[in-house]
Amino acid sequence: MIKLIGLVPLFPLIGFIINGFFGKKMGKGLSGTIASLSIAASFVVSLLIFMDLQKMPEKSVVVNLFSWINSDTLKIPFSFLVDPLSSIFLLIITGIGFLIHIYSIGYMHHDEGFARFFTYLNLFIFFMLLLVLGNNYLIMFVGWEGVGLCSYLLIGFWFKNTEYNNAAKKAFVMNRIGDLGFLLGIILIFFTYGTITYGDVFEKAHTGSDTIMTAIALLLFVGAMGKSAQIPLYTWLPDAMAGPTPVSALIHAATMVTAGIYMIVRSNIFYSSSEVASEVVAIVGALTALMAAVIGCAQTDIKKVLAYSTVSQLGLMFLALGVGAYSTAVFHVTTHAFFKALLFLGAGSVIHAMSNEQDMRKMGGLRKALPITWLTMGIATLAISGFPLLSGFFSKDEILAHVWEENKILWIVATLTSLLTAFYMFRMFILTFHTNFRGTAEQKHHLHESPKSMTIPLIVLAILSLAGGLLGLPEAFHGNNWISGYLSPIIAHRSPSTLSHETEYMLMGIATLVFICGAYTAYNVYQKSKVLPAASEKDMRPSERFIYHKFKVDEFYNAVITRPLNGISVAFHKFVESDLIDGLVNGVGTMVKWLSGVIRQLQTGNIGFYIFSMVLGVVAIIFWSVLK
Amino acid sequence: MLTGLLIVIPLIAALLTFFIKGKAARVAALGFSILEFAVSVFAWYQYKTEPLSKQLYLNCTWIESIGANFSVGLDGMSLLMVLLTTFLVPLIILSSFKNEYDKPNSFYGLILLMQMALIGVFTTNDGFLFYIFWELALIPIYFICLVWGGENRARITFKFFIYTLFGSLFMLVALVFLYQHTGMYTGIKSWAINDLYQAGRSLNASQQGYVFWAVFLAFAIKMPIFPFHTWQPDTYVNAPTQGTMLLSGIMLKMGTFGMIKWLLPVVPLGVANWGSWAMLLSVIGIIYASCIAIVQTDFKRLIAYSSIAHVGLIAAGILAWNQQGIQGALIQMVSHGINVVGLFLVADILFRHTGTREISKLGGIRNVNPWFAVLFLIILLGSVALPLTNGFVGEFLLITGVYGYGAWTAAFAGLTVILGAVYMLRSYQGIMLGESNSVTAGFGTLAPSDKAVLIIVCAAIIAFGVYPQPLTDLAEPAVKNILSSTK
Amino acid sequence: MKGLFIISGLGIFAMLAEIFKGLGLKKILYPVVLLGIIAAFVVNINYEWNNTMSISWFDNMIVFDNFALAFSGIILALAFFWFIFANDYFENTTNVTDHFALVLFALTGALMLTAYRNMTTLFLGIEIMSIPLYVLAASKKNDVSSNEAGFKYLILGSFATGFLLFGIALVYGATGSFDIMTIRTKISLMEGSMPMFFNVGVMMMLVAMCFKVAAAPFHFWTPDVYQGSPTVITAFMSTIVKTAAFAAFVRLFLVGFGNINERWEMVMAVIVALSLIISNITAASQGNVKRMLAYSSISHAAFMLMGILAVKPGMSIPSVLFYTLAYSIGSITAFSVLYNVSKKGGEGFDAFNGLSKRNPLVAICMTIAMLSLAGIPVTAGFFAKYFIFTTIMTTSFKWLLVLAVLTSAVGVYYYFKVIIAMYFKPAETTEKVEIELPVLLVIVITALLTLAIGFMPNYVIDML
Amino acid sequence: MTGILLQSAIISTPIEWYILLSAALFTIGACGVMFKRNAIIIFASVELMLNAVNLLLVAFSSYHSDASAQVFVFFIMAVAAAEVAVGLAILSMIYRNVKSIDIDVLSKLRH
Repeated sequence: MIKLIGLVPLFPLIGFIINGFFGKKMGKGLSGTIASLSIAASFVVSLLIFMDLQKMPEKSVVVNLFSWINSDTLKIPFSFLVDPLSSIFLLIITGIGFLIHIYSIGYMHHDEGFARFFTYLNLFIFFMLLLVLGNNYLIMFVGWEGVGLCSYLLIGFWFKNTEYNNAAKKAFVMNRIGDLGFLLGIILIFFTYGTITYGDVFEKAHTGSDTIMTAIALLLFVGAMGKSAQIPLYTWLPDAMAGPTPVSALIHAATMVTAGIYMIVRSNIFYSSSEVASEVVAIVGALTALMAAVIGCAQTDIKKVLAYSTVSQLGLMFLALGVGAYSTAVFHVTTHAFFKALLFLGAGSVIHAMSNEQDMRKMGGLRKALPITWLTMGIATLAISGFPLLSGFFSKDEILAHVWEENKILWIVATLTSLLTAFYMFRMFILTFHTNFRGTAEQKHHLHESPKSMTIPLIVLAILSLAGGLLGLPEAFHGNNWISGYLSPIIAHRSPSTLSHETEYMLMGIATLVFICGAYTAYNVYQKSKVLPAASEKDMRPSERFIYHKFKVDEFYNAVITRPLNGISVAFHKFVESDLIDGLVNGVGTMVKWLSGVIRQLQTGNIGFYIFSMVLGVVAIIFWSVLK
Repeated sequence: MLTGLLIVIPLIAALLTFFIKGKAARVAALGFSILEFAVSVFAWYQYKTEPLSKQLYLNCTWIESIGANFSVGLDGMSLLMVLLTTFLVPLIILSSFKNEYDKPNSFYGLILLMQMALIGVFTTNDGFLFYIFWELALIPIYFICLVWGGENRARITFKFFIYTLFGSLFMLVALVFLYQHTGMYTGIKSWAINDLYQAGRSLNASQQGYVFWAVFLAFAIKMPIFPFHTWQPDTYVNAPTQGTMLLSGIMLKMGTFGMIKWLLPVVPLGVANWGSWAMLLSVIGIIYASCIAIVQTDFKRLIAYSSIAHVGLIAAGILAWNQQGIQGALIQMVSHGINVVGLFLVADILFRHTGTREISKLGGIRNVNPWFAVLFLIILLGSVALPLTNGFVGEFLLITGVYGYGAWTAAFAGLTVILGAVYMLRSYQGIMLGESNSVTAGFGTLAPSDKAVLIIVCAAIIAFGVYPQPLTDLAEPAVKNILSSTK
Repeated sequence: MKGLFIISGLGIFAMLAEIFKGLGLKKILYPVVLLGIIAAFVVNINYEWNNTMSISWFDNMIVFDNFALAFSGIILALAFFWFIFANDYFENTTNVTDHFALVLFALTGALMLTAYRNMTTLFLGIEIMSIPLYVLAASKKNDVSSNEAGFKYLILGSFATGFLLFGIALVYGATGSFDIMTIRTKISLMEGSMPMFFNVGVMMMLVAMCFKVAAAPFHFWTPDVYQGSPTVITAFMSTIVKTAAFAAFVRLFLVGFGNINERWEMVMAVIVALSLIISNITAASQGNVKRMLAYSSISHAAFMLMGILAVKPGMSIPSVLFYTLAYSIGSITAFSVLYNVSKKGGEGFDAFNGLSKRNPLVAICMTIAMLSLAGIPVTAGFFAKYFIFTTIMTTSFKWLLVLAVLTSAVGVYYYFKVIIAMYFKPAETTEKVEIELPVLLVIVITALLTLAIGFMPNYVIDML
Repeated sequence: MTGILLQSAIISTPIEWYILLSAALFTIGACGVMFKRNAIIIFASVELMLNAVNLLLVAFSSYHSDASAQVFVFFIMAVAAAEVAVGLAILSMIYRNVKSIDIDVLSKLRH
């Protein structure tokens, strides 16, 4: 079965091709079915492979397809690697991908670009699978850039809207900044180890000097920063909410943005060998987590809140990676995929019901109209906020435990983030589903629960969010932490937890306390006191406005990078190019012409002058020859 | 013999085409160029089965007294370039089917003549013949631009002509200088490439430096490399689309190809002493041209600048002088040729359908013609080197090669990855996305010939991106050969 | 030598034809002249080439060795083309026979210049060639420009002759002989003990020869005379006369003063540099094609002088010979097109406007000629320049090469002005440019020759 | 007797003197061509230059005891005559057209 791994990405590719060429003619039903079926097929194959893998002793299989790029010693085959890490990601991608495909059939039903949507979605799954399946860094890079492209296409899905297009472009370009780092990292790996195939590289990893390993780790991390929206390359992700909501759920929450985590877990040997790199990853992660959480507290757009929440959670994952808790990060990726996808899909359901209204200030009291959505989203909110025994609780707690072990300051930051998370999640939940309805009458009239194709995925995901924690049940709970054991073959240096169970219980207690504080504050403010976020910017306090404007980071980038780049370009174009360089080139021509005008004046037409100049020449020559 | 045939067919075809009146000329030209392509594919087959086959080489005495021979041959590298040429010329001819050109027989005859000269440049193993073909290629394109070009064509094409000629004259002087140093042991002077290599390497460092700069100047102007590029955007914009395609798709490869075959192996000391300066110019050119491309308003001009950036990277890869760099350069030369032909055709289609190439005036064409948008997007992705498009294979190898030269150089050269995305996406958004306006609402459908060319180009982009093996098979051993000969 | 006899005989025949009007010889004069030239050419090639028996005439004053035969072959071939394209010049003038006679005598002088081996015959050759030309230049009697051209040519020419003679006298004084070979041996015998005035003599002869081939700063007459003279005569001057003058120059300096080259090469190098710069740069702003061609002829003269400068007879002579051939053929094409175009449109660049539409064939031929003059492959002009380059590359004057390259680029500018006019500028009239068949043939054949020599220079080189 | 005396006087005079004399004559002639504006006088000046050469040739002829230079002188004289004839013919033509023989009038062809 494992030899048929090629089928996994092949199905979505086929779906993509069919939908791409014939989607429009087939009609919506068929097109959506084909797209979903192709992912379902992938999921089934992935599941079978996953099960096969469990039976295998070595837990890693390489499947060679064909040789791709050859240049002397640089040999890059197009080959796939199935091992615990990729198999988990396979399941997440195809599983959640499938649910979201189903959901989209309902969500996108009225859109004229229905077939196009599924074309892109299938292509995305294809690239995402390449990303996690590749047996060397370049195949990962193929998927890496491929998902970037799909992200670009899907963010700008409604291409008539200029702002959406700008958001798409921004996402692509910011990702490319990271990609350059990634690419240079790959090249450095090649020059250091003479190969970029995972197995060979990791085997030889320690033959490289510390500096080089740090450099590799940091360069790869630059790539991860772009893709997984970390400081300073995170600003594209909130803007990416311009895309249809299922896209936000699939790409910008559950799968693509976790590619950075995948990459670092894959290359964990470089990070565990490099103190510096690990610290950088941890600090960047912690800062991102905190900053995004703060911003999330002041947003009014439901999707923006979720977006910042995603950034913040990704930050937590990087924090985990930074402290060497690689399998924990994957655990959190998994649970996060469940509840964040659910949150986005729920938000999509709300938006769907509200006739595309995304502003929470105009929602409220939707519980009655959307009971299933209310329930499932409630579960997700609890999960992400760290309600005890839900999936998020376990994964986040494991992260906090590892951080506690490594660095107390970072632990404080992480806990603070958890507090804020609970606050803004409940803020969102209350503003959306509770209190009174604040929309227009027309919207109220239209309110309806979403169709089955949308609610079923919500329910499935809700179950997963509830039970996801079982994957990594900690020892303190007499679990065996399956995920950590499963991933152990690919983790180079495992530092088994030295924490006593008492400390763990204490940390869990603190986490629960933090959850209660956050949730209660939100309840107090928004439910009890019925405080509403300021209706317009003018009403905000300066600090609030500053946070609302995301610390003005976009403006800052604009002033520091975009505008100077534009300025330089204009200067190059207007002055250097046309005046200086071309001016010089043309100047030569002009000078020749001018000289020509001058020299031709010598030709006076006067015989006397001709004779005179001849004589002058003769005299000069004779003098010269005599003197010589 | 086959190589000789490859040169003779376009020549005869050109002469015949001159005498065919009216629209039949373009059909005939297309037929001839496809025949030429078939022959080149056969040559490829021959090469695969027997790389040193006599069929691929032709050597007749030409000017005995100066030791110049009509010596042509196909090794992997030349074959790659020849295939590129023979592949693109039919596309270029086909792309012109919607343009009504005055005196079509001359137009197509000149294109075929140009093809002959280009194939000559790529196949010759004789320094003198190389120079002849090099110059010969200039004349048809000059007339194509002069007679069928845009508004300011007289001044602009003239600048182009005199600028490139100026460079090649220096190359001629350098070649003559090398020639005078051949035959140290035999006493017989010769233009054969190996003798020139030997002569060049026997020179002292300062002499090699002079030769390096003189020849580099010629190539740098042709490609063009910053700061010798100012003729290029104007010429590209003003030339008829087919002329631009020839210029950017094939002709600029003369410069990069020349660097690989006729410059770097000849004067290794010169390269060692001065190569870093040339590298500096190439890398500056990448960033500089990309920046300018960002603020272009005319789409054709934007492509022109992007071409400078791409070619800068190719030159940098060549100057890095390692396996990955040169191989990447060769592959990228092919990819760039294919992509840029597609891009210029897009520009031409835009102009034909809307009457303008101003990005700000266009927009929303995707609403009107989604297939065109898709094809354009694929070409664009090839151009920004997205993996699984042909552009990526070359660009990855190039950056790897440059990295072998210097990590920071590679980092700066790699900025093209980012800047390329910036200007390309900006133009795509401006042209294709958004609401359609009065200019673009009546865009209509594509002509079959245009559609055919775009589809072939897109197919090639994806095919070579997914499976670049055919290109690699040709390039890899050739590059190894040339590298081992200089070590 | 027999060729020389035939040509001078033709000249006398032309004069007689005027005298014996009754015989109607006038009518057959033109074909007779053409046949005569062919005969002379054939005699040259067939009977005298590589023939060591009868090369020396008049006590070594005239020697038809292969060098002379090659140059006179070129001259005769050019004369043949020239006569065909100049046909209507003869038809439209009074005293046809006189014109024939003058041209034929000038041709005689030119042939003498290729074959002299004595200062006397050098002087006589120059004068026999020049004096008829003075008259021909001024032959448009009512045209002041033509008068002025003839007069300027005469005054400046005789002034230069003065220098030539003074130089000859001084050289004679130092060596005691007019014979080139004797002078050569004397020089090598007495090297170091030559009186100072010998040097002065050589320099004066150099100046005079530079005047004849129109090199700066002795070139001033050229543009004015070329412009003022009737176009066909200008063509004669810039092709046949130039070739003959260079033949004389080469023999004098490579044979006569060849082993004292260090005394004159620096001066010549400076002259070459000046000529290159002045001619090319001045030509760039000319509005009159004929005048432009005059400047171009100066720059070509500079190139040929570079060939002489190398002083390696094995390389110099073929390269100069090839250059004269390539240049003259190109010029014949250019002048015949110019002559026919200027009949209606004048001599400015705009006369060529839209020629590609008004007569595409001629436009293509003119393009080839311009490309050849600009030295672009694959034309004869390229190889001409190439041979000069390789020749000069072996000397210490490599800097001249750089200058030559730079000025060549400028040169392209003005040649291409013609091409741009033909292919780019719209014509005022759509009227076809009608050209008589024989003239058209000359244009096409010379253009084809330019290409043929460009493709197969080996045939010409091997012949030399 | 006087002939012999003359002969010895010619021989006894150093050759440099002859050279200087002819050079002076030649220079005078050249200056005449350079500075005079009247065409006839210019012709006369050219004649003077040629005659300076004649003088020099004859002197060298005597010095080298070689008659060939004297033959050369005859050629020069003949050619000079021809040149002047042609010159005067052209001049008369010019006079007919512009009514002047001032060479400054003849500067229509320039630049």
